[in-house]
Amino acid sequence: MSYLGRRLLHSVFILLGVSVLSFLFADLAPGDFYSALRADPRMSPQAVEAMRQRAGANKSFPARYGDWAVSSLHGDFGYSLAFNAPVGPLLWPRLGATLLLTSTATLLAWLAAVPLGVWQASRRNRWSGRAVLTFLLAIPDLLLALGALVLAVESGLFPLGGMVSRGFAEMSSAAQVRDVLRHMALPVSVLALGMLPVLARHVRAAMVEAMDAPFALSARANGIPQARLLLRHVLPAAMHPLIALFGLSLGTLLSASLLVEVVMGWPGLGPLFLEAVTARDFGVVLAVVMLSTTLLVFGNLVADLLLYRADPRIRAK
Amino acid sequence: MKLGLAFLIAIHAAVFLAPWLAPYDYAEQHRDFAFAPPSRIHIFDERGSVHRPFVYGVVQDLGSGSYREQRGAAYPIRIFAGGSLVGVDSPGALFLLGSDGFGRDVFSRLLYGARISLLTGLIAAMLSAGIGLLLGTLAGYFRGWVDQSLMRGGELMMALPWLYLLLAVRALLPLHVSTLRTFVLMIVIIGGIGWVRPARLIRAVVLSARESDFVLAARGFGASHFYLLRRHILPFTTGVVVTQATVLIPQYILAEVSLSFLGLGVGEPVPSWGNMLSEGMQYHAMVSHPWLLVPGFATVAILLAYLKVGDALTERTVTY
Amino acid sequence: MPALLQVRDLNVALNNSAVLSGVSFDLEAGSITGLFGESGCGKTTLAQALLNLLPRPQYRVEGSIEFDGRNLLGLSERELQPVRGGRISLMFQDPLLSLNPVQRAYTQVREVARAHHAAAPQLPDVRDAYPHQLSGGERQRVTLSQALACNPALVIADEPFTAVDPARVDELARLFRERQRTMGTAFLVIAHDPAVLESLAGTVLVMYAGRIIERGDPRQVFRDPRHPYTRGLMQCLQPHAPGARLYSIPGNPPGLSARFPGCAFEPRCADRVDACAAGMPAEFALPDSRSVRCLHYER
Amino acid sequence: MSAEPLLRIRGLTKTYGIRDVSMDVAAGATLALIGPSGAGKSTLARCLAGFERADAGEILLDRRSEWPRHEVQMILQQPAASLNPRFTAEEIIAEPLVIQRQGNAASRAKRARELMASLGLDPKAAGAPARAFSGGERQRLAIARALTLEPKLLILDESLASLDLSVQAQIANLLLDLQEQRGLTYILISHDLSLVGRIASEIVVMNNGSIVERRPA
Repeated sequence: MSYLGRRLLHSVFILLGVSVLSFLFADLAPGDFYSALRADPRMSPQAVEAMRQRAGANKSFPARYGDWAVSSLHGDFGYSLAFNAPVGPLLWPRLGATLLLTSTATLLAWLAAVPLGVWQASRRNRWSGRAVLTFLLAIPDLLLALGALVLAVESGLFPLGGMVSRGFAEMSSAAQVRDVLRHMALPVSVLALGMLPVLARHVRAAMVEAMDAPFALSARANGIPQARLLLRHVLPAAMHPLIALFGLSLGTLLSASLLVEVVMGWPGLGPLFLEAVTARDFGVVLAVVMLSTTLLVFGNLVADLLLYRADPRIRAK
Repeated sequence: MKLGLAFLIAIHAAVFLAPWLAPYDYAEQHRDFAFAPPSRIHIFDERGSVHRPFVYGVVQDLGSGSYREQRGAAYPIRIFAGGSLVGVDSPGALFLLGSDGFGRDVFSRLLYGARISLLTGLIAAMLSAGIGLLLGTLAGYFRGWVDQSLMRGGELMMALPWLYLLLAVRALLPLHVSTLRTFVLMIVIIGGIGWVRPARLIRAVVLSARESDFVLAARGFGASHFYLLRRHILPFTTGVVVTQATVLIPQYILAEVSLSFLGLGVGEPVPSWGNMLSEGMQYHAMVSHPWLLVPGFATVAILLAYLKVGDALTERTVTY
Repeated sequence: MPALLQVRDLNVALNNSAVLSGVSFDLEAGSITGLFGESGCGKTTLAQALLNLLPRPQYRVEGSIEFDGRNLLGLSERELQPVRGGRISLMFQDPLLSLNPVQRAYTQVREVARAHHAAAPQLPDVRDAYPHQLSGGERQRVTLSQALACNPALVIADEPFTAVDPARVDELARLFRERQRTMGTAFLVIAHDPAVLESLAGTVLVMYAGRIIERGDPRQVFRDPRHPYTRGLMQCLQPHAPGARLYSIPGNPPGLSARFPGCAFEPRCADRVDACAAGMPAEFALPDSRSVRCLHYER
Repeated sequence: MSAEPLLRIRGLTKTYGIRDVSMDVAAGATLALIGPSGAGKSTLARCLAGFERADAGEILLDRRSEWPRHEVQMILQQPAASLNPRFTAEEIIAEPLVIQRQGNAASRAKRARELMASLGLDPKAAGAPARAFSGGERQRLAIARALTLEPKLLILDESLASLDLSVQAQIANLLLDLQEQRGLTYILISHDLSLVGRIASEIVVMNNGSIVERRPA
C-alpha cells in the first residue's frame, strides 16, 4: 500500500510543481493581454490600468498564485480576459468534445494495435507489413487530416467540420447519435490511424523482446502450443512497457488531438487553446496546460496501479 | 539504411544550395499566376519536331480560374540563367510544382522552406542530445543529490503535454519578431523540452560503465574523474547520443511544421513547410490545387528516411 | 530393437561458423548418458538441437535425429509440439531464467501438463509462489516437475548440477536414477564435473570444439582416458604438492570462428603427428564398446 | 615469524562487512581466503585495495599506514569485464603508466610489449582489441596490467573461477612463476578448495565477517 501512497503523493507534487512553474513562466513573459489593449488607440491608458487593477494584476506573485489556485480548486481556473468569463465553464463542453473524440480513437487504435503487434512479432523475419506500418508512421496527423478533408469534399459522404449539424436540437435522440457519429467518423479515423503505427510498433517490440527471453524458449521446449505461448505466456510478460504506454495514451487524451481538431474544425479544446494563445489569454492557456498535465499525471498513476497488479516482482518490493 | 542516409544527404545538400537551385526567390510574386498548376515541360512542338526542353506561356481563364497553355509562346528552359540552375525568360514562368495564391513558385519555396524546417529539426535535436549528454553524464557519474534532482526534474518535464507546452511557451513570447529570432526561439523551445529521454538513456549507459570492473581497475591505478570520463565512460555514450539525435530529428521537424502550420512559427513571407501547408488549408484549396500539399509529402519522405536510419541505428546499438 | 534416439552426422553452424561437426550417437531407452566438456564446446547447442529448437536462419542444422521412427529435423513446429515436453523434455541450465517471471510457478507446471493432456503433478510447497519468491533449489524442483510432468521417454538436463549446493547434487542424482529404474526414463545429462557423471551415467560422451572425441563407460573414460585431450584434462585434476607446478594443456580452447580441417585438438596436442592436421580423424572402436576420435588408435 | 610481515591488519571493522579482523601476511606468501559467500572476504579485499574505507582498525603495508595505491593491486573475477572492450592490449597494459604520467608513448609501448612477452602473450598482438583474446589470455592481460606498476601485494578475487580447467592450471603456474621471479605476495580468494590446496601456502577461513581459522595449507 505504501507504494501506491508514495506514487499518489508524488503525483500531487508534480502537479504543484508544474502549476507554479507555468504560472512563473507566464509571469516572466514580456507583454501580456493588456499590451495589445494599450496599443489600441480607442482605449485610454487609465481604462487599461483600471482593468489591470480589477483583475488583480498588481498583486504580488504568491498572492496571485494563491487566488488562481483557490479558483482552480473551485473549478473556475481563474478568469479569461479575452472571453470575459471564468475559464472553467468555457472549458467543460469543449473538454467533453475532445474526450469523446480521443477516447474513441485511442480505444480503436489499441484494439487494432495489440493483435497487429502480436501477429507481426510472431512472424518475425517473414513479411508482416512492417514496411506499411513504418510508412504510416511517417505520415503526420496533419497530413492525414488534410487528406481526410479532401476525401470529405470529393466524396460528399462526410460532413465538413463541426460536431453536429444545424437543427441538431430538433432531432430525435437516435438521429442525434447518428449525426454525432457521422461527424466523428473522419476525425476519429485520422486520429486512430495516427496512433496505430506507434502503438503497434511498441507492441511488436515488447513481444519480440519477451519472445527472446529464455523462459519463452523454455516454454517452447515444453511443447506449449504456439497460440497459447504467444497469448498466455509471452504477452503477459511483455506487459510492462505496454502498460506504461497505455498510461501515456490515457495521459495524452487531451493533447493528442490538437492539430486534428484545428484542421477538421472539431469544437474541442484545441481551437480554443489556439485562440487563447494568439490572444495571449493566459487564463485559458494555463487552465488547458494544467488540465492536460493533470491527465498525464493521472495516466501515469493508472499505469503504476496496473503494473502493480500485473507484475508480482513490483508487488514484492 | 544506406538508401535512407543517401536520400537525407542529397536533400540536405539541395537545401543548402537552395539559392542556386531555386528558379525564383521565395518571396517573388507573379500576380498574374495565382494558383498556377505545375508547368508542363515539352520537348515536341505542335508540329512534332524536337527541341531542347521548353514551357509554354499560360493564361488564366477568368471564368473558371483554370489555366491553359498558349501554344504560340514557347520559353526554352535555360541552365544557369540568372544565377540559378534552371529558369525561363520573362514573361514566361517555370513553376515546377505550381504556384501559390500570391503566384509564388512552390518549388522554390519548398527548397527555402526546408531550410527552416529541416535545420530546426537538426539543430534542436543536437541541442536536446547535448543537454541530455551533459545532464545524463552528470547524473550517472556523480549519483547522489545531483542524480536525484536531475531525474526528478526530468520527470516533471515528462509530465508536461509537450505540444500544448510548445504553444504556451511560444505564446508567452512576442508574436511578431524577426525571422532569425523566431527561428532561434523555436530551436531553443523545441530542443529544450526533449532532453529528458536522451538524458535518461545516457545516464543508464554512464551508470553501467561507471560500475564496470574496468573503471574499478583504473581507479585502482589512481585515475582522476576527468580521465575516467574521457577514456572509459564517454566513448560508450556516442552510440546512444547519435541514435537519440536521429530519433529526435523527425519528431522535431514535425514539431516545427505543426508550430508554423498553426501560425506560431516563422512569419510570412519566409516559407516553412508548416506555413506553406496552412495556406493549402485556408482556402480549402487542396481539391483544386493539390500541389499545395507538396510540403506535406516532402515531410513524409524526410520522416520516412529518418525513421529508417533511426531504426537501423537503434537495432545496431541494441545488438552491440 | 533400434535405439530410442539416433543422432546421425549432426552438423550445426551459427552464421556460417561450425558449432557442431559430425555428431553421431544413440541413446537407448532407459539409459543415463553423460555429455562432458568445457565451456564453449557445444553442449548446450547440442541439447537445443535435439529438440529442433535452434532459430533459423541464424543456425543451419544438417543431419538426422531419429526418434519414434521420425526425423525430428524434418518436422514442422506443429508436429514437434507434442514431442517437446511430452516425449522429450529439456531442463535448461538456469531455472530462474527459464521460468516466466509473471506467472505463478505451479501454473507453469500445470501449463505443461495441459499442453500434453496429462495430469499435473502436485507441488504443495510452491503452490501460490512466483519464481522470484522461491529459493534456487525450489526453482529447480519446479523445472524438474515440468520436465517429468508428462512422463517423457527422454529428459535432457543441461548442467543441472552447476550452481546447486553439494547436498542437492546427490539428491538430484538419486532422483534421476530412481526415475530411470521405476519409469524407464532415459536421461542425457550435461556436466563439466567428471565426478558426478562417473557415479550417475552408464555412458559418457566427451566433447571438444563441437565434436565427440571419446565415448565409453565413464569409470573407464575418466580413469583411463585415451584421447590426449581427455587425458590432459584428467591430469589437470590430479592432486599436487603445494608450490609444485600444475599440469596444464598448452594453448586455449578454440573460439567459434576457428575452422579445423583436421583434429580440432591438434594445435594443443603433445602427441600430434603431421597427419593430424590433414583430415578429421574417424572414430576408432576400442574394447568394452569404447571409441576415440584420434589417429593414434587407428589400426 | 621473526621477520616483519609485509601486511599487518589490526582490528579492521566495517559495518555489514567485517568485524575486528586482525592478521599478518609475510612477504612472498600465498594466503588463501576461503569461506561462504557473505563471509566478508570481498569486503576485506576491497578495503586492502583502497576501494572502500574501513570504519575502524588499521592496515599497515611495510609499516606504513598510507602507501601509493598501486602497491596493492586486485585482479577481478571476470577477465572480460575488467578490460575495456574498446582498448587494445597495449592500451590496457600501459594504462597505469598513462594514469600515473610515467614515461612517454614509446617507452610505455615498449614496457607493454615486454610484459606481454613475459606473460606468454604474443607481443605482435599488442594492437588487437581486448575482445579478440580468449578468456585465459584476457586474464593474462589483466595480470600484466596489474604488474605494470610493480605492486607488492596482488589480491586475486576468484580470478581463476571463470576459466576452463585446462587454462586455469596455466594461469596458476604463471602466478607461481611470477612469485618466484618478483617476490610477489598473493591473497587468493576462492571457493575452489582443490585449487587453493595446490597453490596456497596458508589458508584463512572467514565466516560472518570474522576470521574463524588459520592453518597452513
